[in-house]
Amino acid sequence: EGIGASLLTQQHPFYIELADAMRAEAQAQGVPLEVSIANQDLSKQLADVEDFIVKGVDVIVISPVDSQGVLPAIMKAKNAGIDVLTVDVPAAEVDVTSYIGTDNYTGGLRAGELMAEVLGEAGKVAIIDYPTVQSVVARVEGFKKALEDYPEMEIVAQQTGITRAEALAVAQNMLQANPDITGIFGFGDDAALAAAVAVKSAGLADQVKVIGFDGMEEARNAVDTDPVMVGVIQQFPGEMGKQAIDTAIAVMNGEEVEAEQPIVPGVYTGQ
Amino acid sequence: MAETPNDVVLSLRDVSKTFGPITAIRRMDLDVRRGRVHTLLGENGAGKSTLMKILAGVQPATGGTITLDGRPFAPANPQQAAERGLSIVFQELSLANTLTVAENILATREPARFGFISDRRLIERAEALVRELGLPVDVRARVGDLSIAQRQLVEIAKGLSHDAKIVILDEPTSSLSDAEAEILFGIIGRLTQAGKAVIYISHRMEEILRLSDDITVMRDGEYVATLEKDRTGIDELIALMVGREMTEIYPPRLGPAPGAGVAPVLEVSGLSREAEFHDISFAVKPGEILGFFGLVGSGRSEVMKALFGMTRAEGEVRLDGAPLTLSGPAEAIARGLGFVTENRKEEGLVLGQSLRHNITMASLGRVSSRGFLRRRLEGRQAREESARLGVRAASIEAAAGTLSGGNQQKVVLAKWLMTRPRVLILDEPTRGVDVGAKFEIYRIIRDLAAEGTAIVMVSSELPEVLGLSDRVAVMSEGRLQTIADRTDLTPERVMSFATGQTK
Amino acid sequence: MTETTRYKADPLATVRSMMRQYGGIFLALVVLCVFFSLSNPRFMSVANMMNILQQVAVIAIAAFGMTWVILLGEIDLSVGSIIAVAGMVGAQVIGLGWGFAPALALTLLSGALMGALNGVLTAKLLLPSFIVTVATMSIYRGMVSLPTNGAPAMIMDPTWTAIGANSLLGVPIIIWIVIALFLANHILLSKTTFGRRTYLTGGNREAALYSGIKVDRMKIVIFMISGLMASISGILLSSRLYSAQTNAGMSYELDAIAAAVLGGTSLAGGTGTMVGTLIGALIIGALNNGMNMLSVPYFYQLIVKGLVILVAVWLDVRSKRRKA
Amino acid sequence: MTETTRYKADPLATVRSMMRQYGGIFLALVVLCVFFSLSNPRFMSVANMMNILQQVAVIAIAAFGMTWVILLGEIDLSVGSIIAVAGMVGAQVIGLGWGFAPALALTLLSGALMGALNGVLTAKLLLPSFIVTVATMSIYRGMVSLPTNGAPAMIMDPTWTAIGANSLLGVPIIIWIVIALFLANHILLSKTTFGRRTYLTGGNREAALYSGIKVDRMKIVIFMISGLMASISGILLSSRLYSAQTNAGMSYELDAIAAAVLGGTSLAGGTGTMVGTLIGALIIGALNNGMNMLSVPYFYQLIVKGLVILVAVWLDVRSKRRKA
Ligand SMILES: Nc1ncnc2c1ncn2[C@@H]1O[C@H](COP(=O)(O)OP(=O)(O)OP(=O)(O)O)[C@@H](O)[C@H]1O
Ligand SMILES: Nc1ncnc2c1ncn2[C@@H]1O[C@H](COP(=O)(O)OP(=O)(O)OP(=O)(O)O)[C@@H](O)[C@H]1O
Ligand SMILES: [Mg+2]
Ligand SMILES: [Mg+2]
Repeated sequence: EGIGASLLTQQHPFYIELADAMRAEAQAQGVPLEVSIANQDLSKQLADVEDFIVKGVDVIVISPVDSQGVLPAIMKAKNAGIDVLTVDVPAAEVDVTSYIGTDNYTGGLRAGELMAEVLGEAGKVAIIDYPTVQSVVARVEGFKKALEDYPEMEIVAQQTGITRAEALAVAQNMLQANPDITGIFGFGDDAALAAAVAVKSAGLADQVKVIGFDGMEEARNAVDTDPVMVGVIQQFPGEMGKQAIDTAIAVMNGEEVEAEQPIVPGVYTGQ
Repeated sequence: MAETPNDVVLSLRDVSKTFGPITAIRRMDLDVRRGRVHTLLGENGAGKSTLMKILAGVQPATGGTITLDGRPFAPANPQQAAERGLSIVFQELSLANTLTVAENILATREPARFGFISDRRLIERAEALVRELGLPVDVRARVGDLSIAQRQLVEIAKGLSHDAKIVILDEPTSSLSDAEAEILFGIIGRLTQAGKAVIYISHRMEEILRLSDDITVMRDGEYVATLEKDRTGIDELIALMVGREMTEIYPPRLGPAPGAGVAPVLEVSGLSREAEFHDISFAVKPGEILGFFGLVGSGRSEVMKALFGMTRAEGEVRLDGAPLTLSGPAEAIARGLGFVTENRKEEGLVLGQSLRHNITMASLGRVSSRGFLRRRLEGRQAREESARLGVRAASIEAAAGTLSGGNQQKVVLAKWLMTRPRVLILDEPTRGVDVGAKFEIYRIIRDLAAEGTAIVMVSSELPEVLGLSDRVAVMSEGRLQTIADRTDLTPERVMSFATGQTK
Repeated sequence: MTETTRYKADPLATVRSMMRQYGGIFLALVVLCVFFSLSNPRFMSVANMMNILQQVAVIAIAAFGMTWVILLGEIDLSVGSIIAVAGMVGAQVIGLGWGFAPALALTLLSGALMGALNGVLTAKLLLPSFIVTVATMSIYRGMVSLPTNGAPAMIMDPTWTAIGANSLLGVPIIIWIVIALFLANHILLSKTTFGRRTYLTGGNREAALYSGIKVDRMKIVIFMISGLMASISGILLSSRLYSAQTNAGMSYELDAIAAAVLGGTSLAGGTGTMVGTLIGALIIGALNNGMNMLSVPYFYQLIVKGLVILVAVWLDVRSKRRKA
Repeated sequence: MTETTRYKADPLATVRSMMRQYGGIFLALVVLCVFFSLSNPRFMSVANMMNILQQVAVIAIAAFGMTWVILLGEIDLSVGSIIAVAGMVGAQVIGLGWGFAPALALTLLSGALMGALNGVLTAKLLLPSFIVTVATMSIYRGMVSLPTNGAPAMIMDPTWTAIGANSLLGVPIIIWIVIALFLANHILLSKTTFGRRTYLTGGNREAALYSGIKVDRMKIVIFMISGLMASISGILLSSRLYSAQTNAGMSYELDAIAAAVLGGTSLAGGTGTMVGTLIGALIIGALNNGMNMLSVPYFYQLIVKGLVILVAVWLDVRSKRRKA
């Protein structure tokens, strides 16, 4: 009876937009949808999926807490004869009916290229990361890969700042330790927005450019109004959510679907 | 002395004990013989308990030699002491309230096979032991549900459960009524008849003179003298102990008792609390000392707690003719009531904090203005109160917990005197206090009465009640049996009221 | 109260005294289950009961260990981090190709060692266990990430993953393990001299010292038990997830403490039972599962969970006070 | 020990007794600062000192409130959640267009109310504060997300954001606020009868009751102070971030407790000072900042932080024991 969705978190605008889009599309199509929030805890995600199985849903949509660790949840669902779709984060080591998600590596590459462009292909760059999340690791890898083409560009610091408050402290401290930083790449909007605050409070607004990733409304507004925020890699969670529900309905109707449905992120540099 | 030297089972030479800079015991000698009761006598803080803890393996001595049965004895822990045939009943209760009596008595010696306890045999063994000792306690009961007196009996049973050659009893009767104490004295008699040695510590002179064979007096951690009971008397012992002559224990009344025309300051009528006490009515006049006697558990403390507002109760209490709502100690104190509680460690003192904090804690309003403490004023007042009571301490900044028992008791008194109460309730004001300090406390009570304070004194020591009170109230099983002038009462009459034989 | 029941032989009296003892909290569990069953008939299905037990296993086992620690009047906040380290140790040893048995042994050993460190710091350096385990919570959590630099580690060993996935006689292996550990802890606590000494030490440390109990050694052993239980939780969690996650078990210590306290274990030490802790864990499990079944949104789940903890503890405190 | 120093008038004696009292922990702070300065000369710059103070402000203020609670022998684990709720209340009231002053007032009120609830449940229902605040931690955290369904809320009010961004006489406003709150709490604790009653109640609840102290009311007021301080922390955090985050302040309660305990506040109640807590908070701040300056990877930071807490508390316990 319907679709069960287990989402990574509900404390991030990206996932809120994703969930809202899924709910809207499900309602438009008249299909029951239940959403559980794993709150970044893999065993909660597994429990959520187990509870969906007991409830007897037809399709489960998962945005995995972790690409690898989600394996048993997917196996359980498949063993119970339920089709699984993944959104945003792919599952490793196991085939799912379809994966719908942003190409994070490409997004990282674009962020790197944008950084090189705004800094005139030379400068010292800092990264705020979140190393336990695979999609973030891919973004950072892409970003570094892009910078490899520019010998004048150097990465001088890389620190972890998961919440906005942590990212703010980390950015302040990196700027304090390396006052010649000219660019900061934040793994997400929170990290980038916090970095922009740190840059301004350190009085370095003329010197440092910040690039983010996610491209939610707050960050896009910042790019429009704040000269420090030069750009943001934009994901499209609304599109992703709609596509996930449409795919799930197609699966329920026995139609064939594409195994991978990548959504290429955009680059937003202001109006 | 006709006994042969092998009569001596335990012998201490030159034993000393220091805690950092503090010397608790210096060069102590002691010979304990089998089949005899050897009493240790000394003021509060003389070092008696510390010496016993050394023997029991709780603390190591810092100097000197101890021999037990002719062999050196230096127990590293209580188990080693027990293995060598020494057992102890501690002064401070050392029971786990959450466990049953049986579990406490046989703690760490439960009948067990491969580490698995047989609860049936545990109960049987504990029951047998309690029956043999003749103690009135249910071994299945949880210790936390027992009264203080019963807990003390459990502590005794625990100490006696080892088959020991030497039994140490450190103030075992401080919470016992006479009836229960009698049971203990019977046990001690049987122990000595069986050839065991008993080391006994108490501040109650009557029982010391009755029980002891030998008496060793200690002062300031030092050996003073060892006397045979038959060749000494109470006056000599007290003189040795406190270092001066004391002829009269109960100081005389300083003026006439208040006459019939004086209006009472505190009037209690029909005070009741379910299952604890019923229909209690009495009144006290300014300058009068009303003694409250009863056996342990007769409900006296509960009455006092209720009229202080600590527990809810029915009935009427009037102070200066105006009713007291019994809403809590704050109201009682504001209206001029003071309450020296029975258990100074739990209800009286903040042990970790200074004398100054403790002395001013019930009258902070008097040493502050607009909520801000006036620390000079506070220090001065605390020093005054402390001096008035003769508290012996390094300074008023010393932590209350570092004082000896008698001095701690005086600090509690100082706290309540500082509130300038018009009615002062004293619950067992001299429990565990040495004779010298007792006398001082009695003197203070007399002084207060002379200044016009009404005193209600709860005590389980009959001589104390009869020696100090103007009138005596006797309680039994939660009911007031009589209130009579001191002059109309004899010890026998009071006891017969207290045991419910006379109604 | 707690202890008296141990001496009854008559089974009916035992049931009655169980009800008396766990009345408040037992009632809370029953009310919850009835409510959820009425709301969703699938809640009471055998399959869902097994679900609940499996989901609650990790918390329950950690809570068994926590019960020992709390009985002593101490606390262990490092449990969640030990869960994560244990999974990572297992994954790394398996990754070396040493096979299941050495991985299992080394994982359990690592848990006992981490517990022992907590115990030694508490007992020997006389630091408060709250602050010791806040510190080791951070230290152990940092250590988890060292081998993989924060990434999760896959576990490919078939025996390891079978623990979380397979069944025996129709009942998932995890549930057998919970039952076995419950019985082991229950018997050790209520029937042996070691258990009795734990109650005594938690009830009155002085008394325990005077009775010749080596309180220091006791403390170290009990923190080791807590570490060991946490490492077993870590094994179950990693086997259920086929991987060791660096953020595994985050804040599970609070759930474990809540389970023990819900079950009547007093944070002051000296009072508590394994049966109570199991009931406490089941309440938490039933609550999480039931609210998922009712599709309660996540934020409301947090609110309801907090409210249920409050009500359950209040019922328990009230029923105990009435008896006293 | 703690109290004696307050009555010395001679300033030199005050300094000496300060050193005696906070010796262990003060030493730890000095050693840390020297080490970081040697590793990176920029550490000791005025700009960086201000950085540290700003970063530590949120924890320090929450820790001031926590110190009161711990002095009473209680604990408040809901502080992190209150921080988040406060930010969200502010953001919502501003969102209604009511302006800065009402937003500020309602935010502080919400903090005091959440604290009062903790206090009432602890004092009146006689539930252990650990479990009460574990429950309200969950409840308040759930409540944060209700208005925005989990999303952060932007704060556009220029006065609100100025708190976190602007300076006064060259010193950031946040630092002025920390100093003012430190002084207020310090004076209230050490100079007033209310502070004295707190020490006495924490030292022996029973004796305090018999001496006419209204312990219940005291407890409620103190939990309100903790809630109020947490809500001020929430205001600073949200103003620094220009937004209210639903996961703001997560696990800050542990940092606040660590700061208080590092500063010599005993979890048993009755001992501790605001000066100590401030030093404790500065240690945590200097540590985080210094390790970022040295580019210590995140996982190693966790390990080092745990180790420093252990060593600092150990130094403190040792120096206190030597004096005793
Ligand atoms: N652990 C300790 N640290 C410091 N001083 C101590 C310690 N234990 C005892 N003392 C001190 O040693 C002295 C002797 O104390 P002890 O308890 O032996 O006296 P006591 O003779 O048993 O007194 P009482 O009749 O009041 O029981 C006292 O001054 C006491 O303050
Ligand atoms: N038979 C008994 N069994 C258990 N507890 C008892 C018994 N009798 C009295 N108590 C306990 O003793 C207390 C009442 O005695 P209370 O302390 O008021 O008497 P008291 O006359 O002041 O004696 P005490 O000298 O012990 O203070 C109550 O707390 C009650 O629980
Ligand atoms: Mg003594
Ligand atoms: Mg009494």
